[in-house]
Amino acid sequence: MTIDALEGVLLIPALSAGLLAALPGYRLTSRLNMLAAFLTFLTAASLFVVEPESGRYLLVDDLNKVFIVLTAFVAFTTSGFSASYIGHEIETGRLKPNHVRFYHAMYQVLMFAMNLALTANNIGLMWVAIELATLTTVLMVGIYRTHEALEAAWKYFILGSIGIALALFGTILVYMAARPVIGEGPDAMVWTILMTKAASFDPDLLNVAFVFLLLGYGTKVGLAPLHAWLPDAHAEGPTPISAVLSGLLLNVALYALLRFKMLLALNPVAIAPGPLMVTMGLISAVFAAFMLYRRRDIKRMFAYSSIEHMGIIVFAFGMGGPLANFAGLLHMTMHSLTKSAIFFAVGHIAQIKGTQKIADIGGLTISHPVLGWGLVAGVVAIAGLPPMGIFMSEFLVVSSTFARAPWLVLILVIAILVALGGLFIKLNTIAFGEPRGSNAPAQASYVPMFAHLAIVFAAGIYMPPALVTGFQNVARLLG
Amino acid sequence: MMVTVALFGVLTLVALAPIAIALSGKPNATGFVYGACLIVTLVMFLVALHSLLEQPAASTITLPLGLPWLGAHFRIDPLSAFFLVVVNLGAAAASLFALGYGRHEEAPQRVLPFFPLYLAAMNLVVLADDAFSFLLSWELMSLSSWALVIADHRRAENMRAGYVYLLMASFGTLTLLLAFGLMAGGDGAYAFDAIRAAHPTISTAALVLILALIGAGSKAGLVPLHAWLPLAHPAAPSHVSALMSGVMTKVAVYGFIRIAFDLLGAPQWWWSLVVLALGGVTAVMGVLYALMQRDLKRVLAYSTIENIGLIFASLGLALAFKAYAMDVAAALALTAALLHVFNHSLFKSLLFFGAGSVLTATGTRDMEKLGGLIHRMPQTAFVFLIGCTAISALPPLNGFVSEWLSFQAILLSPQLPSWGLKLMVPAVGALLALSAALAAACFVRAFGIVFLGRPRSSEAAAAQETDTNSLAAMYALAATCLIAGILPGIFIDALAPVVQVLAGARMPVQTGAEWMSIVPIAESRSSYNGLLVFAFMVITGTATAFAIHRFASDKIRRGPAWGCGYPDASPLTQYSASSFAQPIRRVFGSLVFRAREIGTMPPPGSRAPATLTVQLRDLIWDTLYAPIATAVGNIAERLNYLQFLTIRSYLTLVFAALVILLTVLATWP
Amino acid sequence: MAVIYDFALQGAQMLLVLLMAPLLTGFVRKVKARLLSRQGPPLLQPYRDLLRLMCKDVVLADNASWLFRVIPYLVFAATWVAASLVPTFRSGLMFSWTADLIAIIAVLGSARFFLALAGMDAGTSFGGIGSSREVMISSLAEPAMLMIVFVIALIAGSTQLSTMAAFMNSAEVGLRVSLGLALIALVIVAVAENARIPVDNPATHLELTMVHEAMVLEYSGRHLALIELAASLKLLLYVSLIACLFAPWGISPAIVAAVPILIGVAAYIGKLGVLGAFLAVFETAIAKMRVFRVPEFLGAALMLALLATLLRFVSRSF
Amino acid sequence: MQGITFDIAHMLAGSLVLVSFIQLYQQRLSALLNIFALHAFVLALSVAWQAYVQDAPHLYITAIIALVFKAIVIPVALRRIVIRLGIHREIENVFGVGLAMLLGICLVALSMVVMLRVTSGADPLAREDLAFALSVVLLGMLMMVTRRNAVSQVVGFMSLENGLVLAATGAKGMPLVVEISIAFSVLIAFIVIGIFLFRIRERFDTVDMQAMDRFRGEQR
Repeated sequence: MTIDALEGVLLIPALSAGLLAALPGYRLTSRLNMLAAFLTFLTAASLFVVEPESGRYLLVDDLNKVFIVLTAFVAFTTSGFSASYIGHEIETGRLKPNHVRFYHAMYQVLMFAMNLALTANNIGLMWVAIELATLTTVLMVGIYRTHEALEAAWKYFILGSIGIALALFGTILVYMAARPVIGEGPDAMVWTILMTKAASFDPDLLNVAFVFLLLGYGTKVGLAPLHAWLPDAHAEGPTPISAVLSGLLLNVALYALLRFKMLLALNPVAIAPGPLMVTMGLISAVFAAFMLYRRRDIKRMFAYSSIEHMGIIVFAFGMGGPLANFAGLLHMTMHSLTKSAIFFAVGHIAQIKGTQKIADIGGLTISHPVLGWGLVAGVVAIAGLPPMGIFMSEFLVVSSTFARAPWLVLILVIAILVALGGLFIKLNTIAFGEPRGSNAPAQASYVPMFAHLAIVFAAGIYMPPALVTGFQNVARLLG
Repeated sequence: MMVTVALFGVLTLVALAPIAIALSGKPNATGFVYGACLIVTLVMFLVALHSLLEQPAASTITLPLGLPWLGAHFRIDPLSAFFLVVVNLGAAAASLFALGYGRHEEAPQRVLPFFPLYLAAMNLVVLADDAFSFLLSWELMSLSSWALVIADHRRAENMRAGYVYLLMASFGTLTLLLAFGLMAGGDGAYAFDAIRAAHPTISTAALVLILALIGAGSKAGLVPLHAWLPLAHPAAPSHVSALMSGVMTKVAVYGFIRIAFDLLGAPQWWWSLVVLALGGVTAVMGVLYALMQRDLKRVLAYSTIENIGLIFASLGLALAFKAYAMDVAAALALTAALLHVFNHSLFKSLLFFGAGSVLTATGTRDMEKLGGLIHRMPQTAFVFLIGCTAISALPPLNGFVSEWLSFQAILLSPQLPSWGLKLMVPAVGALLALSAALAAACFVRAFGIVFLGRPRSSEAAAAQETDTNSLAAMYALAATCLIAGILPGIFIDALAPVVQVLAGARMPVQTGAEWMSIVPIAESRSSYNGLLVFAFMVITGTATAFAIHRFASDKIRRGPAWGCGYPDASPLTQYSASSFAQPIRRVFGSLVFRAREIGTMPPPGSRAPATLTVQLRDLIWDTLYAPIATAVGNIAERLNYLQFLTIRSYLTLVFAALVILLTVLATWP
Repeated sequence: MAVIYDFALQGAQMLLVLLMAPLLTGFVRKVKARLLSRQGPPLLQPYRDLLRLMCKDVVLADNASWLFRVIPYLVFAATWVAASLVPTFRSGLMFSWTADLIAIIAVLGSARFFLALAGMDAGTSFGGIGSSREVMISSLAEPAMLMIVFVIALIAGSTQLSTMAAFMNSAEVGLRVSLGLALIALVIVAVAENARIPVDNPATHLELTMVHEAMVLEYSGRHLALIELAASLKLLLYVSLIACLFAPWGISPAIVAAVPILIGVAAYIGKLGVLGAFLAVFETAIAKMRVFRVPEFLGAALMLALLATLLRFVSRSF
Repeated sequence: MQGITFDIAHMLAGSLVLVSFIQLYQQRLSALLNIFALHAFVLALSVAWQAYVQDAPHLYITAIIALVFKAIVIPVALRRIVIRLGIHREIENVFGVGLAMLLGICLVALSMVVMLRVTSGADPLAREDLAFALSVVLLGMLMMVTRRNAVSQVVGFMSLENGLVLAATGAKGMPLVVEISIAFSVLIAFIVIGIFLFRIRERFDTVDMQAMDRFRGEQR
């Protein structure tokens, strides 16, 4: 029996999760964690070279290839960051060795779950995978066992469960819509079959289903007003998990939404999911942009920035059209890379300064120039300033949709501007001015952070044609 | 071909940034980076000059960068060639100046990497031939200059200046982005060629123009979008201030010209009303603000706003003429605008260099602490004086020429068919005349307080003449100012290809006129000869001096100045910058600034000092910017409650969202 | 031959204005004195004063810089050049196209710019007070002047003084409201520019009220002589300007003939006399105003000129 | 025959909605737990009936899971927790029972409108079932939203899940994987909630969420 790449990206994390749960010692396990993530990444990258056949349970197409490779890559770099981060946590005693064993196992379980969600060719299986990913991250968020961490995990858990329930209801409804056409049985939940028959589904049922799916998976995406878990979960969990949450889990939920959007787009009678997504996207972007101003916790601030960007991405996909969809995909990719890079920086900063309070952090470009300028570069990128990739995607989103919906785009532009103001008002105190807080030298690897930033920078100027073709295919698929 | 060379130059500049980072901390880094910048920009200046004068056909290139399916388009046509000349001349002068000035920098590693990047970005804006490359370079220009503005980040006001700057710059970029979005349409035809080929509807074109005016205007400093400019320009190191004021605002003007004259096609007549009105108001407001400042560099920054107003007024006039197909008149107005672009880039850079030298020598930009520097820094004083004369639009220097051309264009306004414009243009002319007179007042004040009189502080008394590199840069600019002032015909003729492309006509060839006069329309109508005015003044002046010294007296005695009978008057009894501005403040200030003077006079016999407090309010800030800031703060405060809800309340939100969406579905038609 | 003739005429004009300027000043003083029932100084007194000052030593303030010593020559040269470019007895002189009316005003602006700087050089409060008030006055007078130029130029279709004079001499002009307004405005500006009553008093040295005199307080000897001469030239310039624009009769056209030139010279001297007398009467009849009334005075000129530009469409031959 | 099967299914689903209403009405924790047991019991009946009607034996498993876990194990366990932690017996409501009931009726009406409108093409059994299931889901959420006490919120969440199970079983031929996943999710939900309740007992003195909200992470 041969194992193709698609099964590989599932098996490697699953097996290594078991292995890591059994092994002691953080040095070894963190290396193993990296190794597993690297192998997964290699396997995922091979998807571009050899595309396996989509089976009954697993599927691969242009859309999820992008997501899988991105997930595997960020998961790999994050594991690298995590290694140095966890080392520091052990030294300072915030984490106990047995926690670390649990942590690494969970890390691989999370990767397994995300990859499963991305590769599943079944709406039920995808749902299960996303729930698994959610529950895993709940446990990771609560790992510090502080009041705040527990409260954040609890909030995440409750809101996440509601999302689980709503998404399941939506999934059932999709099945109900598909059943009269495809017939009873598992076939009515298989993506590849659903897509071919979507045109004849009951449109009204699809509409209701999409409402539930939007709210259910939208909770995971972090759309306002379903976002409440997100800032706290980012702020209180270990920083590698914040990076994975912002960089990956939100994407995975978004992926699910996009799949369903594609389904609805194929049905001519169903209300286009566009208006709903555009509304939610705009609300999220505007809301999160204003929330940046009163933040006192550095990680929570960037969590809100993630909400804002998710809003922009959902807006772009909601508007539709080849350019906006392309922009949405690009924005999503760039946001994943940039935001995780920022969280890498923030993780080191919080460890050096021993605090996440913005008021206690200052003048980083003097005290820790590399870290400080890295953060500045990250914030510049995330604020949509050139020459970083997010500039390109925001350029495309705004310019391609303004002629169609001027007022909506105007709101979006205001949100972008307000968010920029919020980010830089905080960056000014963090990175510039007189240094504040501890001046301990940083003992961290900056490779993951700068690797991400370099990619984001390069993408802002030059995108390889292969990637572009892939994105364009996906954009066309998304309608 | 030309564009390839120019792009190679840009690439070299970009490559200097990482080199500068690598060199940080090395003692010779400053010299290396600025020297390299100087060489590169000089080469690019020559390239641009060559393409402007030799007029080879527009040179284009498409690189596989930027938007993947579009590529990055670059192009040198006469318009971009002219602005490349402006950019690189300013950049070369700034690099030369910085060879000396940069040595005094506290933290060169915060300036050196961004300086070449900034130069590269400005060049790229002018070279760009598609919307994406244009906006990317535009925003990169903002970003790199932001980094330069906050180079001295320990001072809170610099950080604030940088913050306001970045916000306004992004605001402008986003507005331009919207404009390009409209022009390119939903299909993303971002190449300028495609935009030119598309014919927008009248309303779309009007919207684009407004957006472009806001976007480019906010970068250029049009009132009321100028608020960032007087904060940011002075905060940067002086050679950067010179570039920001002298060159970057011109790049913004380029953006507006490119959109309004080139990409949008035929203008509507009423566009010009908006541009003219904004230009006139900007000119007067800018110089009035300038008169009220006591920070030397801020005076210069506000004066930039005034000059931008002049340029935009001329551009508005050109738009008006173009809308009615009066091509020759449009050519005159456009020439006036472009020539002023060039002139202003010269003397504003010169003045900022002078201010930088003063800052280095005395450590302060506060005019109330300066004075008497003409004794300590005679050469700086001399070139600064030339700059002051030029910017005050006084013959025989270059500022007057462009202003004179603007007035000549205004005098053609009776030929316009529109009554609105017929009545509006002379009023704008009055505003321009007022601003020119006030500019002269402003620079009498600036030069008089800083360089003349007696030193008002010990730092000013101990000032030293600045270094040779700085002086060389300033002398070069001053000489160019003089040449452009006395031989304007050459410069007007050099602008002809640009004007020909944009306005469809050009001004008559000037270099053929006798005695190098400039004759915009016909000699019986108007003419001006800077060379002769200069020559007459020099000849009569020296002849008189010679005659008097030879035949009457040439003896000089020194004595104390008349002090009203008080011995040893302190230098502080001199007229200060604020007291110099007092008459004008009384005339205009109560209206424009709500100026109030509160004097307290101690009772007779008391030895307490009498005090006079002047309160000025920046009405534009108070009525436009402060409310926005407050509103954002308020909204943020209100929304912030959402961070502190109970889980149950969050559930309620989710629940409410669900119920609302279901209700929407249930009621969907 | 024609070139030499042209040169000679241009030189004659330069000499004429230079020589006539102190005479005009003396004449105005004399008339004023007579109006006040005083004997007054002799007509030639200004010449004597100038000669006397020329030969005196210069006493420089301790703090005065090189600029302070250059400025008198600069101011004098600029004013003289400007005055020579205004048509007096003959239009279309050889270098009349060197500067049109806008440029002439700007050249005067240069002179004032440097004079104001000179006021600030000595480092006393007097110079400062004079300079700051001078620039305040000029900041209103200059736009008013330019608006006047606009009015006439918009009507005459030119800013070239010779063309303008020819146009004003033609039947095409007619009576126009806007020209009347422009004339009033021009008179106001001329009064202010020349520091005459009611804006300033050339005869006073009462410190708090003076403007021009405060500015040049530190000047002495030949420097002072040049500045006084420049002031006289400036007065002459404005009077010539009014004469050339609003009473262009008798100015010789640009032809090679002796008689019209002689008529032109005679007419010019006559016009100077009449206008000088008017000025003297005006100055005697009015009191000097407070400094901060001046902006209103000049603002009125600006408004009149602006009104004139707007009204120029209203009446073609009213 | 078709009529009777339909009527019975309809009746069972309808009674589930009714029990949800009774839950909304409860003021005391112990009574609430009893009613929840009843809720789960009715669900089990309904699922069993569906298994019978659809001739899908695997649904019996779901019915048994519902009966054993939800109707017996969980209520017992929760009661123990309540007693051991000494949680206040009275349930704090956000607003009065009357208003809550009124809102509940509105929600039921909404779900009827939404569901009856959209599934006109589907078979009536599934359509009725879906309408009731949506009602149960919405009522469960309403309970979570209107109760301040953690245990009753957990009960609300579980009755919401009951609604999901009802919907899933109503969807004829839906693969088994779904039922199992529901069971799993409930199980995991319970376990994790249990863990959390323990932790919360360790760290907080009460399970009332308002008290926990003091630790909001970011002080105002």
